[in-house]
Amino acid sequence: MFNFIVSNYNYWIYIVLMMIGFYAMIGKRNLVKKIIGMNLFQTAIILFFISTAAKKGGTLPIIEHGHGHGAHAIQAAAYINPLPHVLMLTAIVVMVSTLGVALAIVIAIYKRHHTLEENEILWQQK
Amino acid sequence: METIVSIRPLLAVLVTLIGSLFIIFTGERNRNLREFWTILASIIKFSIVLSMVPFILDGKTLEFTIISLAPGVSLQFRVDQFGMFFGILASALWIATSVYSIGYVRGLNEHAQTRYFFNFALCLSATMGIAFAGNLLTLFIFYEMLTVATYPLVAHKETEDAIMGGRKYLAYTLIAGVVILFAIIFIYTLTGSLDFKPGGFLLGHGSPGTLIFLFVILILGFGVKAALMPMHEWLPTAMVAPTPVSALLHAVAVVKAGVFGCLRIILYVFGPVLLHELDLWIILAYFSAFTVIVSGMYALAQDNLKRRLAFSTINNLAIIVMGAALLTPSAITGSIFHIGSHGFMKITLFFVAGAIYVKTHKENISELDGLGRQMPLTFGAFAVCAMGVAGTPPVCGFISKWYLALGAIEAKQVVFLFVLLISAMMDIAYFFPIIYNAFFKIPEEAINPHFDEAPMRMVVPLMITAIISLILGIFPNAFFNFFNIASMAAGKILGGM
Amino acid sequence: MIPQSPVLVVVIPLIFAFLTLLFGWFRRSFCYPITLVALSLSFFASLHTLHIVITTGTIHYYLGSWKPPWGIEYVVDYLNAFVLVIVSFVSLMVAIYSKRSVEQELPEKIVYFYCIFLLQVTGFLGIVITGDLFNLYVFLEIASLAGYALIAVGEDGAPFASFNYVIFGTIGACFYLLGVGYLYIVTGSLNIADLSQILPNLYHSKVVLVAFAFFLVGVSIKMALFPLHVWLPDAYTYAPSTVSALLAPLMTKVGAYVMIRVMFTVFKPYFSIELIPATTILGWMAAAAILFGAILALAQIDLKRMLTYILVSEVGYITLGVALANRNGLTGAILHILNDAFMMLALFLVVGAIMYRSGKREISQLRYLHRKMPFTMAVFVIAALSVIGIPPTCGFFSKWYLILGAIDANKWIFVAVLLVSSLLNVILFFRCIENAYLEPVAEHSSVGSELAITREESPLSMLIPTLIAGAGIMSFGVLSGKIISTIIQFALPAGF
Amino acid sequence: MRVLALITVIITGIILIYGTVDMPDWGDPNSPASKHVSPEYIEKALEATATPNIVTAVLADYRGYDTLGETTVIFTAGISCILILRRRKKRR
Repeated sequence: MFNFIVSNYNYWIYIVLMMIGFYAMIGKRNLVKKIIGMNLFQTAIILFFISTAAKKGGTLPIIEHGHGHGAHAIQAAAYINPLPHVLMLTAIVVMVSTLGVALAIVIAIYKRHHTLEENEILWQQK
Repeated sequence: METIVSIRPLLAVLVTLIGSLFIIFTGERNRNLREFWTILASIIKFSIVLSMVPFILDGKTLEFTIISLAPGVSLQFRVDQFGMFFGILASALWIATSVYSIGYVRGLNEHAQTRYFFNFALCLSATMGIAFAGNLLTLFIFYEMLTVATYPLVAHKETEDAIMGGRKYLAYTLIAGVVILFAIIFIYTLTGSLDFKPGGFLLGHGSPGTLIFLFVILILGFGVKAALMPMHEWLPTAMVAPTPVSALLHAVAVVKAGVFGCLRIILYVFGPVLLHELDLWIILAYFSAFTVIVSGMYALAQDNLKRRLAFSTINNLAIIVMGAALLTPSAITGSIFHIGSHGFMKITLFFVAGAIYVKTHKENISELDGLGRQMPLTFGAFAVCAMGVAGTPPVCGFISKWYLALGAIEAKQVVFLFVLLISAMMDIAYFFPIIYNAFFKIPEEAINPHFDEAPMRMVVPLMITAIISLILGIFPNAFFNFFNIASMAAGKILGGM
Repeated sequence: MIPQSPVLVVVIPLIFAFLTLLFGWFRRSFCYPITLVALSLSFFASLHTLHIVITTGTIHYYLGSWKPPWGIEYVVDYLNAFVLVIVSFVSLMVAIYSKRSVEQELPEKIVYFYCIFLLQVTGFLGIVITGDLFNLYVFLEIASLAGYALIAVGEDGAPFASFNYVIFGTIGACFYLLGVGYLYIVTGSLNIADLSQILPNLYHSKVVLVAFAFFLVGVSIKMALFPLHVWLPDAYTYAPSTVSALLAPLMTKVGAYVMIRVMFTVFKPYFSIELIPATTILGWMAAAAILFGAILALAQIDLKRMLTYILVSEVGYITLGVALANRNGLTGAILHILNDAFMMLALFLVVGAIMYRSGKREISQLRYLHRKMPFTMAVFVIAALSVIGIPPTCGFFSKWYLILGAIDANKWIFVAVLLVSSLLNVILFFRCIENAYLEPVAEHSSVGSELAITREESPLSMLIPTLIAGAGIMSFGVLSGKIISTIIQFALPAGF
Repeated sequence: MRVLALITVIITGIILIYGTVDMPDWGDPNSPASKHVSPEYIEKALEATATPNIVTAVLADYRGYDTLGETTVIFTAGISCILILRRRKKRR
């Protein structure tokens, strides 16, 4: 059991992070806090993906002496998994974009309602 | 049995559909042209229907498949004797109703006339589709179309009452529609087919419990439009509609579509064999006999002429269903023929009610004293048809009731003979005073004693339908072997026994 | 030669989105025709794709010629070809419609609006066509981001509604991504076809189970399945009318498509139906969606808001069909993707036209509209009848198959729900129709007054798409047998 | 509302932890993710794309279409911001 907990510690970290973010998204009343939560949430997912790429004893997926050394057998186990990194590069961009749009919307909300508290906006809408 | 592929049933349906488009695009700008389309469409439709009669009399069936809707079910028209009978009735009466409608709406300067004629044409298309439908799904499609197309007519006056009447109508009929839809889908899952077959196609499918359940909900479903008690409530409420609409509702399209549906279910889906096996026929017969008696009593209590006629309709529809439920050759013949004879007689009665309203703005029976002298033609027609409904010879109601009575004896159920007699007596009880008062009672307030009829556009159609009722009573086959078609249909259904 | 139309379907709107911006810089009026050209081309490409699928079978298009599962592939079978055609056609209709409405509602933002509009469509098409789970996520985000922006530019409440959508949408997308990650960690693959090969050996793994759950929740948020629909009514009510007309028919349908893919292609029906009670839970949620959507719609006085709740209810129909998980149920679900796309298109176009002409949209303010806008209202009636399920409109036939499916599955309660919802819809729509068509008695006393109300039909650019949508509703009803026998019966996922 | 949010969060967390039980250990070189698709990238990427950085190779070549999508996302975001924040020049 202890071994299980230790050997999977990466998952625990991402789950905790994600839950903090998730709670902020749905539990907080301030719109910017929600956005911060959203960011945490997405970052946690990125952490998760990246951690799946790890291999004990693996190094960065950049082939050493790649050029000019002719063909030599490349051991897959020697390099960590490149695919999650690729995916997360994309996901980071998506995250930034979402953040940007969300902030733009928040500005638009502020222009109209002059507040960023959900309660007050709902009250104004009535 | 020979089947001929022919596009005529489709044309019969389409001609009014296209006509309705002409009507709506002509609109208020040119009323005469708009009415011309109505009349033209009705005449073309009638001739198309008539052109199919010789085939039907040869015992052939006309068929036209438009498109397949689901495996084993197509949008399909199949004209058999029973459908033909209903088709002739509806298309013939539409001509009369159209002419009469023109007189009525112009006489009262009604609003939204274009919508009125548009929906009228749609209704007739739907009715024709019901008559010629080759399977349950096609029938249901047109049945629902009819519901929707009739709604604006019922709510036509747009008063509180009319809107409520419309709502009630929709509520009853659409709930029924949902129930029918469920039953149809259920049957489809049982058999994989929905095609009507004389003598029924459900034999050998499903457990008795399931079949009884299906029969009950189908009869309840179609029974709503056929105004079987206790699902009749909408019909008297719908009397707020303009009189030609009531005439259409009662004599031609809506309630007859309900009865037609019931008969299709009884005779072409379940069939005599199955109904005997499950002992459902006798239950249905008692159920409708109950309606016959109770609606007669209701009718006696009404003062509004149209409401009294409405209950009389409920009464007669129940008689039709009862006849079909007896499942003997004479009973079925009488039942089918009564669809027609009641159609001609009841439409006359409603026309009369409308003519009185247009002329004098009177709706209640107690106000009609002495009017017979002012409007002798109108009341003459009323007298003929009222007696006919009661079953007096030589009007056509006699023929159908005679066969129904014969059928009751054939089925060895004398109870129903008495039911018929009682209902006839009640008919006399609620119609005779009207006739008597109109002609012989001296009104309290002075009334124009001179001949002063409603517009000719209204009187002529009602005279014609009254005369047809008379002729059919003397020569049941006078028009297009009307009676033969009914008896052939009955023969074919029982031939499958 | 490899047919290029699958990729063109997606890439054409994408490229034209850039072009819109470029040409819009010089002249604003270029944007509208460019959008039309883009979407027409895309529509023809999708038709061509469908044609190829029908004649030669499933298309596998390797992007960059990298073989899957290493590269990304487009897999077009009957199901996505069908949805592609729907998406591209509906968006073309909305684009035609948009001209006047956008000029009125967003006069100074036309260039950017059309750019985002095209990107939105690109997103939808990309989601539908791809054969790779992560690629699907990327396009899902394109569609979502564009959607957030388009909704945010609506009326006063729009930014806040859009913000809620951002939060919910992000949760949905992240859950989806998490599902992808969980599947990736136990399989190592992102390709749908590859995954469906590998997964059956792992069906008892808890990871796979959790992944499936997250997929479903994520997609349910995106398609607004009750009770995760809370973001939808506000967002679609406040959005500009063109945007509601684009998003309402398509976003939910694309979500439904993804749901079918995940449940029955990525995972085998065996997993989704027998191993876990997914279809049962989904079925109950769908039934709740159908009923509560309709009931909540009853409480609305705003026509557009009422329609959004009806949309929630319609999503329930599709989900119910999926949840019934038998041949008839799925046929109904896929048919309803088509039918509902057109019904919602028609309804939202009509509401947009009414708002464009009169600025009114409360149900009680519809009076005289049948005289002012006879054609628009005729389409409204047709669409209403279709939602109710009156034959021969197309809504009837999807209901027919759904009820058949429910009977096949012996789920009598669902049969009852489907039937009752018809009746609820009757109340909903006849309330509007009464208001629009029937007038209080005092006001029609004389014939002269009928002419006093002048006809104010919506402009042709709005009327034509509306009429086409109405015609579609009628003709798909009659042609439903044909559509099923030529396309849908092959579009059913393997195993049905 | 907060309680509801907390409950949702906790349930989600529990589900996630439940799923984690069957996951391969961290850094396990024999995990399926390291065995199925990715080895091919590591072994063949240099040969096929002449790029020593495999992440770049996959990003820009094998899964280049994703990257197109990625740039589209950011393009969308940019235009979205303009669309949302653009001032109304004249009030209607």
